[in-house]
Amino acid sequence: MLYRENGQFKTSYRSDQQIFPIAQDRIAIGLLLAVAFVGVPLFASEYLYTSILIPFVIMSLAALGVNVLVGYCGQISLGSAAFMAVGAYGAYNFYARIPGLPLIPTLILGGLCAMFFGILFGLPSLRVKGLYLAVATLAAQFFSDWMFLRIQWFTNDSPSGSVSVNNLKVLGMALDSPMARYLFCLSLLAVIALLVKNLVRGAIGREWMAIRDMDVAAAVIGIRPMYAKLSAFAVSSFIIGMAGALWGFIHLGSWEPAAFSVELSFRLLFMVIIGGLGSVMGSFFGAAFIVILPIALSRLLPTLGDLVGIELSTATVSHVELMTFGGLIVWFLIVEPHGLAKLWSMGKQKLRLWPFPH
Amino acid sequence: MNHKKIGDVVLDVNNISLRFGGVNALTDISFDVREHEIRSIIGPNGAGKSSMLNCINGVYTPQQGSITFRGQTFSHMNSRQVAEMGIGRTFQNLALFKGMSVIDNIMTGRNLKIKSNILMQALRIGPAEREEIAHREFVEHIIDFLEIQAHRKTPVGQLPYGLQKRVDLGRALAMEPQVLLLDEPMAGMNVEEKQDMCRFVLDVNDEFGTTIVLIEHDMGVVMDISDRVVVLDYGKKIGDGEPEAVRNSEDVIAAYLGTSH
Amino acid sequence: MAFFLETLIGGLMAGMLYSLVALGFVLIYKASGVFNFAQGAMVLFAALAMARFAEWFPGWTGIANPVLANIAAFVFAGVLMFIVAWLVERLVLRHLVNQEGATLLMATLGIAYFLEGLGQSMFGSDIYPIEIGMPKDPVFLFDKVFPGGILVNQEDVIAAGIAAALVIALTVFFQKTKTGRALRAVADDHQAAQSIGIPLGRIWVIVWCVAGAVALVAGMIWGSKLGVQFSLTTIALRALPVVILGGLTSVPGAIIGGLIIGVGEKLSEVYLGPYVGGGIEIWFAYVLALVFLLFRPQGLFGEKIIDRV
Amino acid sequence: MEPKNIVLNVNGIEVIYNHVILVLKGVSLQVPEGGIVAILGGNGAGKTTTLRAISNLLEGERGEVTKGSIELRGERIENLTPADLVKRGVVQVMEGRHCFAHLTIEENLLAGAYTRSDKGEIAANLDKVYTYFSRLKTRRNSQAAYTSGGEQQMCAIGRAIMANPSMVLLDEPSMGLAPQIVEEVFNIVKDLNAKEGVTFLLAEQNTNMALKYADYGYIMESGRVVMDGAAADLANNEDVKEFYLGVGGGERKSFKDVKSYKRRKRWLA
Amino acid sequence: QAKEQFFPLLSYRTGPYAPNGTPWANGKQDYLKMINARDGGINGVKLTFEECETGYATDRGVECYERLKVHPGVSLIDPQSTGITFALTEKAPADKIPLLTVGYGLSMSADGMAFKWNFEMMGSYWTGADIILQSIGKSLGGMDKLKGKKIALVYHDSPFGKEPIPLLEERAKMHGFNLQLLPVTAPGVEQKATWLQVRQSRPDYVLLWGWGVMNSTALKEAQATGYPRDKMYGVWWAGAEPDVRDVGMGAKGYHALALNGSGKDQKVIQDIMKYVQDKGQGTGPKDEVGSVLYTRGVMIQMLGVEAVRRAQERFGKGKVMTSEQVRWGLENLNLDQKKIDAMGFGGIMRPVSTSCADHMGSSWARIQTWDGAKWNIAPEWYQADEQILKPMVKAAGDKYLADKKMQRREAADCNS
Ligand SMILES: Nc1ncnc2c1ncn2[C@@H]1O[C@H](COP(=O)(O)OP(=O)(O)OP(=O)(O)O)[C@@H](O)[C@H]1O
Ligand SMILES: Nc1ncnc2c1ncn2[C@@H]1O[C@H](COP(=O)(O)OP(=O)(O)OP(=O)(O)O)[C@@H](O)[C@H]1O
Ligand SMILES: [Mg+2]
Ligand SMILES: [Mg+2]
Repeated sequence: MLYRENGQFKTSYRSDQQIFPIAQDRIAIGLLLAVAFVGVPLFASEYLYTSILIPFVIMSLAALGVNVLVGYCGQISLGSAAFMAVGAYGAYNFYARIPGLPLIPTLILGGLCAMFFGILFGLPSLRVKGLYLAVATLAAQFFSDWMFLRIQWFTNDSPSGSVSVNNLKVLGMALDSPMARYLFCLSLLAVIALLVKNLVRGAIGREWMAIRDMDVAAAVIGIRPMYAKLSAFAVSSFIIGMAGALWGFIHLGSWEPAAFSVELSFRLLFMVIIGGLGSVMGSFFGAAFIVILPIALSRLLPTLGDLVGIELSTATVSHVELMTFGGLIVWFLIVEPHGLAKLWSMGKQKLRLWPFPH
Repeated sequence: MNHKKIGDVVLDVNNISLRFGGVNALTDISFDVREHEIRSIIGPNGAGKSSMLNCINGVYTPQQGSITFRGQTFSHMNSRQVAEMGIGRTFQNLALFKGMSVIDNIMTGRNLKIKSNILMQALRIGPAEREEIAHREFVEHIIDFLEIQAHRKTPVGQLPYGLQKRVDLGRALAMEPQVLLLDEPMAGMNVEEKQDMCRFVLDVNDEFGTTIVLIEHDMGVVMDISDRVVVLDYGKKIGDGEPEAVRNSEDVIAAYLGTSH
Repeated sequence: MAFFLETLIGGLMAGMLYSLVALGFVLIYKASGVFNFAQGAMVLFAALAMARFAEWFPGWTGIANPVLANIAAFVFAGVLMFIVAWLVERLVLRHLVNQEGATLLMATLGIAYFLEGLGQSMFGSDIYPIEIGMPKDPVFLFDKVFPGGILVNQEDVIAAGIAAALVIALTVFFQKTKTGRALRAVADDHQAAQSIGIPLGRIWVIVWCVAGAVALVAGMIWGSKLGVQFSLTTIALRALPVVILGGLTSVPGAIIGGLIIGVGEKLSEVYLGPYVGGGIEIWFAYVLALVFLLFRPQGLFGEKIIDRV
Repeated sequence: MEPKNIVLNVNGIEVIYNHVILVLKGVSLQVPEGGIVAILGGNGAGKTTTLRAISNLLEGERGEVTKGSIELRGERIENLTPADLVKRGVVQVMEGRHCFAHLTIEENLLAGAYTRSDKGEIAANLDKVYTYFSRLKTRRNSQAAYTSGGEQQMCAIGRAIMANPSMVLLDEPSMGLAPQIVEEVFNIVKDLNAKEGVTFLLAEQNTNMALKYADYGYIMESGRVVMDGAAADLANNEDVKEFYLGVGGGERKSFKDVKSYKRRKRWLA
Repeated sequence: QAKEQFFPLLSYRTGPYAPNGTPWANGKQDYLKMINARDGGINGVKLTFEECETGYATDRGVECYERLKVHPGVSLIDPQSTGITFALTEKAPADKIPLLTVGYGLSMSADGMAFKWNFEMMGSYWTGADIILQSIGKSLGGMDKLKGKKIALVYHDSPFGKEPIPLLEERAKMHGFNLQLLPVTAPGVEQKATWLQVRQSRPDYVLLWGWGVMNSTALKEAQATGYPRDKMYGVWWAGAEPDVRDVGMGAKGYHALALNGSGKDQKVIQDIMKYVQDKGQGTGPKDEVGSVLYTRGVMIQMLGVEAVRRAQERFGKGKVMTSEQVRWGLENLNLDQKKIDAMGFGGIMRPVSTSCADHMGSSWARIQTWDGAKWNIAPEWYQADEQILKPMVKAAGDKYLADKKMQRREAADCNS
């Protein structure tokens, strides 16, 4: 019975309201942060940084944003990539047009652009609900695709619509090594995750969830649907916008509107559903699943093929990859429809009872 | 038997009519509710009891009539205003927030009272944190009062029906309402549990002086605890008065109570 | 004027084809409450199966008659879609009874990925033609009235006819039969439907089969027009505004929605596009649908969204 | 128990939700042919779970029977689908109504007859339901979601009757019904039982009514059967009187007076 | 340690662009296999490769790049996508890996003084567009006849499709023709509105800047709206077998640029048949060998191999070259007609000779026409007009450098 809260009495509401009321959890999280900030840089290779860790960290951030809207407030959105795009192009415009603007304000300004865009496209949610809203949010997606391709001003008149940034500096330090970029993104993620956690366990978080679970009842106890929904759109698209700006600035360096296509919107939605709707932890799990699994599969499958003595062509590998990916999604949903985070907490619950089954 | 002080009229329902397509859910209903009293609404299924509460709450907009609350008259209420004025409510078909724990459900009842803004909440700096803890303390009192300490952190969806009804009540209480509208709070409970629920209702009424409007089908409960009873029958009011009087009214017996009572 | 009519007709015809895809969504949603994101993949899977079977048929049997090959391929593809439906029920839906919409939607996305991988590995990634003998060249009507006449594609007209027939048949099926009622019951509440003896498994196989058949027809028509390649799955995205505009639960809505969207997007692209640089039709379709939704949140013909306390 | 045929035999079942929450801890009960058996017990005792286990509706709740067996007329039924059970005549009325929201009342009722094919019989049965619940007839064309709580409850019961069952599992049939209708419902139960030999297993909170109409009763508490016996015996048992009938010590206590009266809290166990 | 020169192969064999991406990728692989089988590599250095599927998606492409660039003996990267090229243009200089983008990528990167690591050889979208206009002008009997004509550009709505626009606008100003821009949303399976607009404005010529399924769809829609196919000119990415095969006679008369020749009678193709395909080691099916895109793959890979060979000439024969040394090789290629004939590329291409300032090396192309069953290349070669291109390239490069706050290369840098 390693994992037990017995004997850990809470003597004040403050201590009961901590993010991790159980000591073992606190230790685990501390360790995790230590590994992420200190351990990883000790051994990670450039490939690990640029292809796995940085995308994972940025996508976690985006998934966190999506989770606020979809998981906590219950407004399914298929336009998340559009918010990322607005964040990225918004930040780009500030960066390119205001010489010497530091990176962090740039990212925040990008986030704010996305926030306004999000609120604008969140307005229909006051009337339109559920899947209707989900499909309607695609309007944001296709509009942004078009806007950044067609309106040259947004791309600083680059003839192809592709833009790029370089020589990024943060607080005077150049972000030229993958490790620096990783640590920068990770710090942002840690800070924002903490803020989001505070929000969702506070009053506004409860308003969002109330709207999600039963909007009529929520209205009766005095929650304004408009405020709750639009604030969720605002917070969510701000975070997604920041993530978009990071994706463009830090991960891609140079991007075109297609980098934020509808495909990405879908992937973001998968992340939160697979990870667990309404769970901060779930956003990380989901991002890990969606970012890492395809890469892992594309690297593993040929090796597996070799083991059983068949040489798989790249085409076959990518087909098998698609099939495995689809199959795994279904399999995880069957095992636990509420996502990996739920699986995790059930695991913890079992651990709590261990060695007894119930 | 009536030793508590019943005050003036706080809630006055005037000539309310509500139609849904061809269904006349309410026809020209008027009644009043006095401060501190327990006012019951009874009537057969589909009589329009829940619809009446929905009109008071601003969930439905009646085609005719008005509602006066503490001197202010409305013909169309907005849910938020109603809540701000201090009218709380429980629901017939459990309208709890399924994905949230018991504590969070009850905490949402406090949301009207939260002062800190979204940024302060995100940072959880001093005042926001203190506020949160103060509300939490209040909610713990309600939890104690309703005796659901053991289920604090359970997601409400997993609770048995009877306990969910208690949480529903808790959420309404958290609003510190002046008037509490209860829609069949005791349905699906056995006698023992009904007794508990009655105790809660009476305590609330007594200790906080909360005015209560109660819909209930258990005549034992209604007759025992209410001060006055309104009887609806298919949208029309067919009786209004003290429990004794209502119990003996011919109309009411025919339409609702049947002979066995 | 003549050109306006041409655009209108072009829009109507395109809309009819969107309707066919939209119909697949509506069917499955209406009958099981699942928003089936795999519909696009099903259309392609069916169409590819048909294209490739027709191509392989002479090799397998030695019969070189193209009509026979097409018929055989159609049947083969139909059987394949039946197998898909059966497997989907067996392996996926059966285990997700009574789950929330988001979970089911996600599961269909998983299915879509799977089909996309499977389809390409079985049938290849090239562009394959479907030759069912539809006329490709345009005809010009009313050339007495308008100079140059009005251009109409015979192919489109035939396709629209097929789509209309399919829709009428399905409307009748849903409104008038016992199975239709059972399907709607399942959509409302899986558990309650089970409790009164509606066999969910069988119902789902039926619905997915019907949706598969619709997908096959849609895929065949699109394929005959444009050839089949897996990227045609993106037409599913074109059909989504149609679905919500017409109403997720309405079969006739899929048709009306399709026509409105088809006409709306072609007119907007042709008449508005040039002023803003073009390429607006896809978002215009969504915005159009959104505008309608603001007035009727359940779509033009959808069932009212119920929220009651 | 009388030497009647046992239709349903539940033998020491254990039910776990979500792989971790153990709810039923070895429940056994028997239902004789043509009997009316009541399961009583407080909130959360596991009544609903027991009924779900029998009708195989646990899957959708992510619950499973991990121990014990359930036999219907000697046949093991744990692995049948709910639809198979309906074919064998076992229908459940679910707690909390579960009407098909978008279907009209009449369509709801007709959907209940899904397993039957004789149009004439179905029509006759529909008439029967309408005579039982006249309120439903007036509301027949409105969508179920827009009817009142009680009307929905009637609809759910009527829908089950439409399947022409030989055994009905009723979960809290009286909930939310006006007193007259409650009586009506129990009369219908009695009626069907007497005239058509339908067997009933009902979970009820309205102990008074349940014991009046049932032949036999089981009392459950936190996942176990704690007491069983003929209905009349139970009704006279002192504990039952006190906790379930509210007439402990002979007199019925007024609800007004419960205030000062604190009882043992067992349900918190 | 065996001596191995490594070629990362970014490719896409799934998705909307697979029909075109596949033969291209096959040609590249087969050429490497052939060199190993026939010559035992380059002066004894064996050629190795690994494919990585990008699906034509930028982020997947970047991942592939990161994965493969650390491989020992890495030489150069051909991203096979304009979008991925844009992203890698930022990364490659830091990693010191040259990008070989034959006939695609950033048109302005022909300027080697601005883009040290990009090698857009043999043609850019600007040269392509220029050549199409020249050929149209010629068929009309002179460029001045273009005056008052209406030319529509139907293009893939992406950086790839937008690249030719600046040149076309420049030429439109010069010759006084009307340019109509008609974007097609990627991947381009829905073009009804586009072709309705074509029907409305009835342009004299339609230029098709498509890729993947967009091309065949465009031809089918042109047929359905009755637009004459022989007034349509495609870029070289819209002029291969997969683009027209399933349209068949419907595409008869359609012209496209030919960046390279095709067919089975070239010696290099026969060598591939002999050393690779006939031994059962071919990457794709036999009948695809010698098709347009396959041959292009072969040609591109040959340029890569020759760059390594050239580098070896300077840095040591029989050694494994670093990617920096390969870059020098790319910058100092000199494949004259004799060498080309010797390698068996005689009917496929013209001589290429690169320099520090000119990374393109050749800006010639021909026009081919589909006769319903096969492509027929017209004999005359066109060269893009230097007078127009040079200033455009220079201006664009300057703007790029200014935006990036970077400097042009010094002349001295050319010797490194
Ligand atoms: N889906 C579920 N997941 C987890 N726990 C559940 C679930 N459903 C019920 N439970 C738990 O099982 C226990 C028994 O519940 P059940 O609904 O069977 O009680 P009941 O006797 O029917 O109560 P009531 O009279 O209130 O309806 C309860 O403690 C409840 O919390
Ligand atoms: N939103 C609505 N749309 C249509 N009809 C409605 C709506 N709400 C209520 N009704 C109808 O109005 C009538 C009154 O319903 P209400 O829910 O108020 O009854 P009730 O008195 O609460 O009954 P019960 O005791 O069964 O809960 C019913 O016939 C119901 O069908
Ligand atoms: Mg009611
Ligand atoms: Mg129960």
